[in-house]
Amino acid sequence: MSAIVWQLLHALLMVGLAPLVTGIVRLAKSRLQGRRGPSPLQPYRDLYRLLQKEAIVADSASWLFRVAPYLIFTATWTGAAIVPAFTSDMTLVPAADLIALVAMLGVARFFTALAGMDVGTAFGGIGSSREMMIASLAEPAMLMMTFSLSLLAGTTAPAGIGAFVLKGGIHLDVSAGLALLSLLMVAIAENGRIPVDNPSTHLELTMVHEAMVLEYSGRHLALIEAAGMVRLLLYMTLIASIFAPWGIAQPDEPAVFAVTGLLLFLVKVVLMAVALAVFETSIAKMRVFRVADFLGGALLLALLATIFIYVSEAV
Amino acid sequence: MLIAAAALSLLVLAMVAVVAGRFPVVHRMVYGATMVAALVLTGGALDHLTGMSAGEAPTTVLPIGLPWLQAHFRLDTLTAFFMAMINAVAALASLFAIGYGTHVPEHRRVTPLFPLFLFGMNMVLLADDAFSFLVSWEFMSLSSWLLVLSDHRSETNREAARIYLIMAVAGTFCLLAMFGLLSGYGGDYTFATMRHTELSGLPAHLVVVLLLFGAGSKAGLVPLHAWLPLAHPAAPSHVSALMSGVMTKVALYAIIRVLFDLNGGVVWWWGAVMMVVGAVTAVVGVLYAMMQTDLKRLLAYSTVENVGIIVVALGLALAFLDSGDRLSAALALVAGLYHALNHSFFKSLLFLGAGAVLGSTHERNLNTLGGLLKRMPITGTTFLVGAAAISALPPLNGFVSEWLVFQALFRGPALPHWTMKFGIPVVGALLALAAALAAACFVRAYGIAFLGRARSAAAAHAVEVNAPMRWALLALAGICVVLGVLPVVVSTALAFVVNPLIDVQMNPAAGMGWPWLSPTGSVKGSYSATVVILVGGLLLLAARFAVRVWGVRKLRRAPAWDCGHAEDIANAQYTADSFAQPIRRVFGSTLFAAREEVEMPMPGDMEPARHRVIMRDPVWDFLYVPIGVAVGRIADLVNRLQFQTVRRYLLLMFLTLVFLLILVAVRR
Amino acid sequence: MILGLLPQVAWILGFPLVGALVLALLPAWRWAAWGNVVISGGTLVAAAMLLGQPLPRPTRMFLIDPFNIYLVVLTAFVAFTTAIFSAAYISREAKAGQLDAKHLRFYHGMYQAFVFSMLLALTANNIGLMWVAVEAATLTTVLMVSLYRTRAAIEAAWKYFILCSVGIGMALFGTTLVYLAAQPVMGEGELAMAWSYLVIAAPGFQPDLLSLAFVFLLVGYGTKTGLAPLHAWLPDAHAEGPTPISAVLSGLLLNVALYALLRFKMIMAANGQSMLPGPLMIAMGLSSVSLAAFMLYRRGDIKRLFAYSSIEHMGIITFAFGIGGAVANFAGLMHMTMHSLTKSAIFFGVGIITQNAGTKHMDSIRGLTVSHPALGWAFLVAVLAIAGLPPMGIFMSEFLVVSSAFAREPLLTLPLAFGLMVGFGALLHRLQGLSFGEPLPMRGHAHPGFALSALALAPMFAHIALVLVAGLYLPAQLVDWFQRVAGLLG
Amino acid sequence: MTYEPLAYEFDVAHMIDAMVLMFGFQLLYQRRMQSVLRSFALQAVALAAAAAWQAHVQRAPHLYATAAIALVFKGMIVPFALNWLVVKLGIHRNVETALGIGPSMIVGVALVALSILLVLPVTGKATALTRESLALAMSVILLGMLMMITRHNAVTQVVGFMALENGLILAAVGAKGMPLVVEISIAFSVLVAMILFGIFFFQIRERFDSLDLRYLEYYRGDRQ
Repeated sequence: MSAIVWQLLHALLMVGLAPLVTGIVRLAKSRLQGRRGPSPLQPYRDLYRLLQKEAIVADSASWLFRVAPYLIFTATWTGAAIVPAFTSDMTLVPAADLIALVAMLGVARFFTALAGMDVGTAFGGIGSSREMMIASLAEPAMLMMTFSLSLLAGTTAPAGIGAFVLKGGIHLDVSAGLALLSLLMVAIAENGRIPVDNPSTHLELTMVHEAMVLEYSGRHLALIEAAGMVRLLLYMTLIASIFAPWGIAQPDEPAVFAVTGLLLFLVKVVLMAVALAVFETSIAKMRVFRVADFLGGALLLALLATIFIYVSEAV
Repeated sequence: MLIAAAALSLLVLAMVAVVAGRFPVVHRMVYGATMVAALVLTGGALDHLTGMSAGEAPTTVLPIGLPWLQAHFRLDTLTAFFMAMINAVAALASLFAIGYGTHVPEHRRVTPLFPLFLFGMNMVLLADDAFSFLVSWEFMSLSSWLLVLSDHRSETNREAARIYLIMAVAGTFCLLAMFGLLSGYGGDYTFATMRHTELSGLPAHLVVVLLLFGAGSKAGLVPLHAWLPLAHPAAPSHVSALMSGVMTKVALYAIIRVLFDLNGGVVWWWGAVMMVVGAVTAVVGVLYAMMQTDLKRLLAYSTVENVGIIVVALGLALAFLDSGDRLSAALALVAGLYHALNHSFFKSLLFLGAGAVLGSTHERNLNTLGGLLKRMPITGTTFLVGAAAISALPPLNGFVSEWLVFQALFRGPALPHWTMKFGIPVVGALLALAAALAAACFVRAYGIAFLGRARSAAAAHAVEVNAPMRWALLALAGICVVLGVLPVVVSTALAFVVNPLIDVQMNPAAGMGWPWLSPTGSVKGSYSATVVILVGGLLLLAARFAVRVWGVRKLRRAPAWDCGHAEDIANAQYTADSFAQPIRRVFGSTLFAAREEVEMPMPGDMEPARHRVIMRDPVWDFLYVPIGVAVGRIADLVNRLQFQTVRRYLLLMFLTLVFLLILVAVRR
Repeated sequence: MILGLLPQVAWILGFPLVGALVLALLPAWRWAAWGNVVISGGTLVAAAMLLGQPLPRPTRMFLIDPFNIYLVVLTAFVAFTTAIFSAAYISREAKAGQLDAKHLRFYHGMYQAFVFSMLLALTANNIGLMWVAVEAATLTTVLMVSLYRTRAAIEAAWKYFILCSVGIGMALFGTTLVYLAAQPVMGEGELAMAWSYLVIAAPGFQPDLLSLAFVFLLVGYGTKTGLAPLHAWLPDAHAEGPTPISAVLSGLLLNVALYALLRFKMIMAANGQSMLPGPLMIAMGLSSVSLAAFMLYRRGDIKRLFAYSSIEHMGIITFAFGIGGAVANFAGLMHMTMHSLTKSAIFFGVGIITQNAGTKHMDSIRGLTVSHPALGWAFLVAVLAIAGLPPMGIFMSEFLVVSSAFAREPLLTLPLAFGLMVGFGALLHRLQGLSFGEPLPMRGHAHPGFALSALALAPMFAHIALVLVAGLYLPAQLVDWFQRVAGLLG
Repeated sequence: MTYEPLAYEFDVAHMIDAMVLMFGFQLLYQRRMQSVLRSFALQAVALAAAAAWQAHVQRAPHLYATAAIALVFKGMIVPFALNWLVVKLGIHRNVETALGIGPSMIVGVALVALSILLVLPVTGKATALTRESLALAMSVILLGMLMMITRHNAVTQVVGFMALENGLILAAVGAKGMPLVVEISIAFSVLVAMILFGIFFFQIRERFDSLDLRYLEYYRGDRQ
């Protein structure tokens, strides 16, 4: 029973918190760049404004174009609902492990890319093809990361891994470090952050994600934007729940722990947001075809992580 | 009995189609009857699967074939599973063909062979001795060869058919030698005796190698896949669906039958070899697919990829079997069978979809299609389901089997052998890569063909296909969804199929019971499509509700914006080639030596600038072409013998005689 | 009587012998053609009589045993069907003015003489008599190969004659050597040349002499069997003669020559300590298969193509007997039977095709399944059968050869399988070219009309039907014979 | 009743056989058509002598028939017929060799050595024919074949073929009590051979002016 309640709270939290996190990142970035920047609540306003606008759909678009935003948002949200943020006592925790999580983000990407091509414009195509190229390397990296973690913790479920870490299963470990590194790289790529992509650009040559959603407007755009924000938060949560699971309440622990866990979670998220901002401002966007090398590196790191486990086992 | 009747009725149908082929209605009737027969066969097989708990596998012996051997046929669970799968697909393909059959070029050459082809496949599954197995096997190859040849006026089809049959026969020779080894030098070719004779050492290894060559070439393992992307598209689409969706499975059946049933012992590196081959096949196959612009050929290559995934699963099962971890072996095998099942459904769905597109636009080239989703809503939607399923997206069936494969793979490092410990992560990486690329590949295929704007008049005036075809597509799409949403049910059934091969009863929901698919215990990771889709649906409604509440409902149709560059030329869209470009640069430049050439016209003249992509196929360049050249050279060399004088021929004879005499002289 | 002529054999040999004389004198070729059919029919009936009754005791000159009984029937049968086909074929040739009455009289007379000599060779118990018969068969066919009197025909016949006469000489010497080996054990006279006695007394023979003899016999009869590198006469003789003759050459004569060789192999096997013929036969078989396989690629002339395929199949059979053992020998015997049925069927088809197309050049023939459905599909099936695809009989024998040989001699079987593959590639290439694609215009004789074309097609269908049935079901009696002979062959 | 011949009878037999072989060498050695035919006739005569001697030794009168056949057909008719052909068809008189005289002699010697090597292990008792005669006969056969393959001209090839058959007969007559059927067949083969050759020559003459086989191979089997 409590599981369902926590689950609902968690799901709502994910959606409710996501714009704020994005806002914090933006704020931090503009501060770092010496601007005052908008308030962290700005994303909420943006979303609301978009919802108020009428949606314009290109003549050449099919029904898919209109359905896609809902699917994208839902898929991302469902994914987010799985990763424990402050308690792992949730209905959905056993319903999907990391592999399934990757796949759900895959669903979102699949429809984003299709939507990008639906209108039949050049930019949509650019976006989709680049997005799929990036994904074709990011997903394997993610899965390999899962692989090495499952070797360490003996499970593919994020909650399970977290629990394992809490039990002190993973001390400071080479393979864990490598896995974390590759996860970070993947997260950057998947959220279209600098240096892979620039969320705030509309420059034809560089943009990837933006190119796909170019044709969207009104509520559809709102959904897609929201989905993006949720995805960012999702990755932060994931990293937190796997590599810094401290404070996440376990099923067998009393409910109070969940509250402390929530507070801790907020702290973690804010920290990560700031870190992301710092990273983004300190690095330059790379050419599209360098991304392949970047993610290939991620994949390799994940692979190394797995190999290193044997090394540590062997000794 | 029922099964036999249905199988024989297929032969009769072929006769009917030959005799009365000139009336279109006959073709519809034949396909209809084929569907019924296939349904009966499916039913029989399923009934056997469900009622199989007690009874032994019934064996029939017919007084044909080798005189001292006779023809043995047997229906055990493995056979029943494959029969159910094959005939189910075949039934829907025939349903499709009721509407499609008479639109095929040279359809009078197609209809009679369709039932024969199905008959051959069923016989392969039922055969219980090497002779009838190979006869049926070749029967299958021959009928499909003629089907590939049906549109025989095109040179390319003839070429494809030729290569196909040559490789098929080569494969048969391998299997022939293999059975020779399995049966020992006894001349008793029944599978029963093969089960009892335990091979070991070199013969056993040889068996596996020959099997991988023989059945592997049929299944399309790299580098023996060369015929597949030529032959499958050349056949009419409802036949391609069978060839790609089902015939490859028959080949896999052969592999399973021999490795897990007949060949007795296991050696770890067989599994290793299969995994490596499978992984390479998967990646290479999907990369090929990514580069194709011909829709049906793209699908054929993706078949290669999926076969690779299945073979990896089989190899993994072997490896576990060798290490004695039967439960994991069962898991891997279940994963493989599950993927085989899924693939046969969504691949036939996709091929039939391609057939529908071909039927109403007469175009197979992606760059001439576009915007079909609006013109052909049913076809477009079902194809979307197929594409999503093959890209392993939850909650569809493709994902479940992929999930199982990875679950099995993640237990690989438990294997004792170090090659495995280090190899399996790499295999896993390759599989993951293949999966991701598959998604990219089908986004491309679907996006170019069904979305955007029509790139040709044919595509612009396409119309939705007729009822039988629509129903076939819908049914297949439905099956894909069901197989995805009820993973526990399906994999329980599969565990039951696997049981006699590995003799361990695996419980797919070991962890937490229905509907949580958790074959390896609750802690090791679980997946519940049922719950996920439920929650997903709720969240979708929630999102919809939120938008309703806070948003406005207004919606305006307008010309595309496209950063203001929008112009109404369909050619300005991304084409299949341009979509593939990033991945081609990343992966293809080394593997396919892919280059891009731009021809700029001289200043002043009017012709457009041209952009060409040049790719080379390593398999052909380094394997098949050299063989062909070598044969040609030798043929030329030998051919000189035809043009000698009588005296020289006498000389030859004389030398032979003297040589033999010397032989006799020195032998003492 | 002195020759110890068996009554059954008397009938079998009498029909063709008398027929030869009658037909040689009969002026009207139309009558001769039908007479040919009737006489062959009579021979077939006489041969079929053998099947019912128990095997007669062999005399010094003649014997009927499990080995030759079915070959006799087979020969009579193919001779009969070929006679029917030739009736249709000849009438078209004559209408087109290719052959005149004189040549036709000669042709029919020789046809029967040829059949006679083959049957004689098969039924002879005396190895000398067998030799005479085989040689007679050569001479008659030489005359028929040169029937068209074209430059090519004459050269082919000349080649054929010279090479086979030399071969025959070798065979005679081999026979003499066998007699020399036998004489000390069995005393002088005919007894020492009667096979059925030789095979019993064989263990006492001098092994070295036998090995020597076998070499000469292999070269001698091997030449007539068309084993590479002694095959040179075969393709041209097949290509230049009238097609019915090509059919009987491939279908029957080669079998007879091989039969003669096998009789001696039995003696070797019975003797035991002489040099085993197996390796020699395997070597010859492999060389034939591989040479023919590659030769097939450069053939433009349809009749030569199938002549080379005959060489290939003779190679397979020789290989099988070389491997030896119950299964392989069974396969060899089966293959002999199936090959003669299938190959003659193919040559029937080839005859009609060349007459329709007016050319033997395959590049100018295309799309037969479209232009002549019945002929085209039947031809397709026949060629697939010869290529060893199921459910035809040849598949069964190839299955047995390869699988049993691979279990024993993998290294020797690889080249065989490879050769078969290569040959298959060539055949398939040509087959697709002939049967499919947009048909080309036919510049041959005028269309014969329904009756005649049906007459021409009937034998082909009959053969294909038989091969198909044999591929699925073999009568127990035949199997029994095969197995007994396989035992004797060692 | 079987009769064991005396030693000297063997020696005589061997002597005659050796003469046959010698003429075989002479055939190889000749450069002119006429002399080739002459030495062929001589070989035939020697053969006839061998046959007659065997008839005498073995008390086998039917062998006299063989001797007669050999003498009449091969010793007289064949040489005359061939000679007539040479004249009638205006074949140039000297032999065209593919392999020089000297080398072919050497090869011939090697062949004789081979046949001796082959018959060595055959123990004398076990055969109806002594080792020597067997070796000699075999060498005659091989020499005949050698002649066929080292001479271009059709007539010389025919001669070579005949020489080969002489070897066969030599073996046959030596074989004790070999049934008549063989001799008949040989005679018959010679007869038919002659007839056929005649037919061929006429047909060939209809089309070509020369008998040289090189013209006959004008037709290249299967031109692509």
